[in-house]
Amino acid sequence: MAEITGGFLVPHDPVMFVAPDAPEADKAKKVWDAYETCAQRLADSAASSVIIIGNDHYMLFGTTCLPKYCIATGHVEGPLDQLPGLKKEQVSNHEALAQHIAQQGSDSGFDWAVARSFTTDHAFSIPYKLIVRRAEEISGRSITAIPVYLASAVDPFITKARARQLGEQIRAAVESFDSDEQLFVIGSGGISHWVGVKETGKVNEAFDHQVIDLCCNADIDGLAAYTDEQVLENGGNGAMEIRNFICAMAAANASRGELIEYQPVPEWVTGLGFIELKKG
Amino acid sequence: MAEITGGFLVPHDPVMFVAPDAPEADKAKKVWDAYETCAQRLADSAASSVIIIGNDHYMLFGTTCLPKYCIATGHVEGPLDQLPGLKKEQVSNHEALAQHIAQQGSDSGFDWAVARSFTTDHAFSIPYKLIVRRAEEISGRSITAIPVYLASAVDPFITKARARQLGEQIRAAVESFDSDEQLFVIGSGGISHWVGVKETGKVNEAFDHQVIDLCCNADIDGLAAYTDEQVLENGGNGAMEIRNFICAMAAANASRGELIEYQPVPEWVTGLGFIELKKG
Amino acid sequence: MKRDVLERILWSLSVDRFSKEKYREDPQKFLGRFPLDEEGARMILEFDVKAMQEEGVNPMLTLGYWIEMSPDRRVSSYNRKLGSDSAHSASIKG
Amino acid sequence: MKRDVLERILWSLSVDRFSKEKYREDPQKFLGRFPLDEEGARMILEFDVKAMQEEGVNPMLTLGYWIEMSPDRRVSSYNRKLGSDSAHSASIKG
Ligand SMILES: [Fe+3]
Ligand SMILES: [Fe+3]
Repeated sequence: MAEITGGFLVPHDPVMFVAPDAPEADKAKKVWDAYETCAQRLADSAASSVIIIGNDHYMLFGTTCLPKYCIATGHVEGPLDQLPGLKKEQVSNHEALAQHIAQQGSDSGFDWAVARSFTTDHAFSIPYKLIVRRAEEISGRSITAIPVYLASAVDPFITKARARQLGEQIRAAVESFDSDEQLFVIGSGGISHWVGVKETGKVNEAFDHQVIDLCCNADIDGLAAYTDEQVLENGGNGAMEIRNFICAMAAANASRGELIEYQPVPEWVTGLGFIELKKG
Repeated sequence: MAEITGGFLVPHDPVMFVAPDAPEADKAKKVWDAYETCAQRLADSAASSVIIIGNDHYMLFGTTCLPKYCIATGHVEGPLDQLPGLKKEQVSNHEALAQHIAQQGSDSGFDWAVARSFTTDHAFSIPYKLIVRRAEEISGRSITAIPVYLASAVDPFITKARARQLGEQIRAAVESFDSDEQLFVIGSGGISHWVGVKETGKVNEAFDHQVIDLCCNADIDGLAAYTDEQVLENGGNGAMEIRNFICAMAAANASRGELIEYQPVPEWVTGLGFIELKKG
Repeated sequence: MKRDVLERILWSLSVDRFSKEKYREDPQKFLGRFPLDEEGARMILEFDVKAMQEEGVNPMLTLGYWIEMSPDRRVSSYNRKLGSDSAHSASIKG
Repeated sequence: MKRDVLERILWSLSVDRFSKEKYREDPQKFLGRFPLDEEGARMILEFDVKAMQEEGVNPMLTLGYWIEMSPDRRVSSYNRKLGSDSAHSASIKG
């Protein structure tokens, strides 16, 4: 069986790329360094593939078909929304495992929408570049990456309870995959941020710390207990992305999380939290 | 509660519109008349809305997101693939019920992809025009229509077992909808036809009669017992659309079907079967 | 329904190049093919992102539309249009 | 993977007007933005629908591509290209 042996919860903040010098240098450096820490830890692990759980921002999927969750099972490139320092590139997917996750889902009541040829957005591509590609550089080994997209920013949203079940299904599928590969999972998003609304630029440190504590305690129940109204009120529409955290935590089945870094950065309109998911 | 009180299984053969005069006149007339019979029976019923279960033909959904099943919950127009006599028009959807079906599905393990603004293809629009719109004309009353699309022509296909469960979920959702409306359901597709492959033009009457018998006996188990290989071999890639029949039959919970018409029409590259789903 | 159609139009104008071209050529004609009332058309034509959000349109779309299609394109102007006093602004969808 | 990319290209060329325009302007350049080997590119450029189907490409796409983009566009020619002896032909996707 293959196994998910670790993972991270990290942000995917495009403003870092567009306005790298907006915050004070020390703060900015801590955030970039946090990605580097994740990359180093991935490089130090034996993982040969990473499942990145992100969400569309009403760009990849349109009003003619909004999936609750979608997995890329074939060709992958991205991001569609290129940024300075984040250009479109071909992505090395783990097609066999992705197809197995979709198939095992279909057999167990999880009706994955499937992307046979997919273009990612920054939700996948930021952690892919800063963690996966960087870990490849550091370690000199190849690491594939599977894009998973949840409906966390466009309604009808996936429920938090279903995001958790989906994470459990991903784990079961990985463990029934005929290989001895080790995997990491990355929950991409959050924490508090307000996108495209008049509160933009607000960061709610108290909410962010609540979320971080729940993640570090591996308290999925606690995360799932937030109502959407509470999340919207306290964390903004961007914080609906805690669904991605929940799914990744359930997939990793971590017993705890370790805070790598937290920086509230209004200049980057986001409370940026980095957590490593630890097993055992 | 609302209730599904009847329904039909009918083909959606675009060649009828493109080459109406290709078959001999008598045969062609029988087919057009069969649609008229359906329209008349719908008009004679008390149904105020119809759920049409069709499938994409790799036109509406692309390689970047192939849903297992999708429901249009808002604005609807179509078809995208206009034909002589089948021009694009606005469709009057039953938005409240469609949203309820999606929501009730989400609550019970059916993760509907949702089309907030949808363009149909001929799988919806042929029965919509020839049955629903025509029944409006005959009866003078308004009849709304909800598009449901299954993955019956593009792999990864929905399984026949899941198509049945989905039909049961549609029925449960209708019955938990707070209204006294009556509905019809239409399974759109089949029977034997080979599309875009070198066998095009072949019609397998023996297979078609098998399918018709199973439908008339309300034998969903029998339909679901076909392997995909058997369907492809005996009914062609177009016959994979019996999934739409299965879903509609499960939604209608009919105790039997009544054959309205069957015509094997090589000139229209299809074995065309018309069945009314009867309750009680 | 109004929200749905507004979202479809904004989405098309954010990601579909053919739609963008057609809109730039003749906005009224482009909008004419959607079932949109006068007020809805006005919101699009005048980039009234505030009114669209009040109609329920997803803020990711109003922001994307502004950045892609508005004459100004600056997020600071977008924020002003929304009535925001934010000093900071996501320059793209977060 | 080859099948996936072929399907994406055929789908784009069947339904996306911008892609159609770009392909007509410069097919090689259009195809160059996909990770497609020489043989895959040849299949597209020569409308080799038979080879694409042998690669696993969905027949709905090969047919749609032929009708939208081939110089000939007739389904009778499509059938011949497939090696079919059918007298009858779906003129569009059934
Ligand atoms: Fe985001
Ligand atoms: Fe069909």
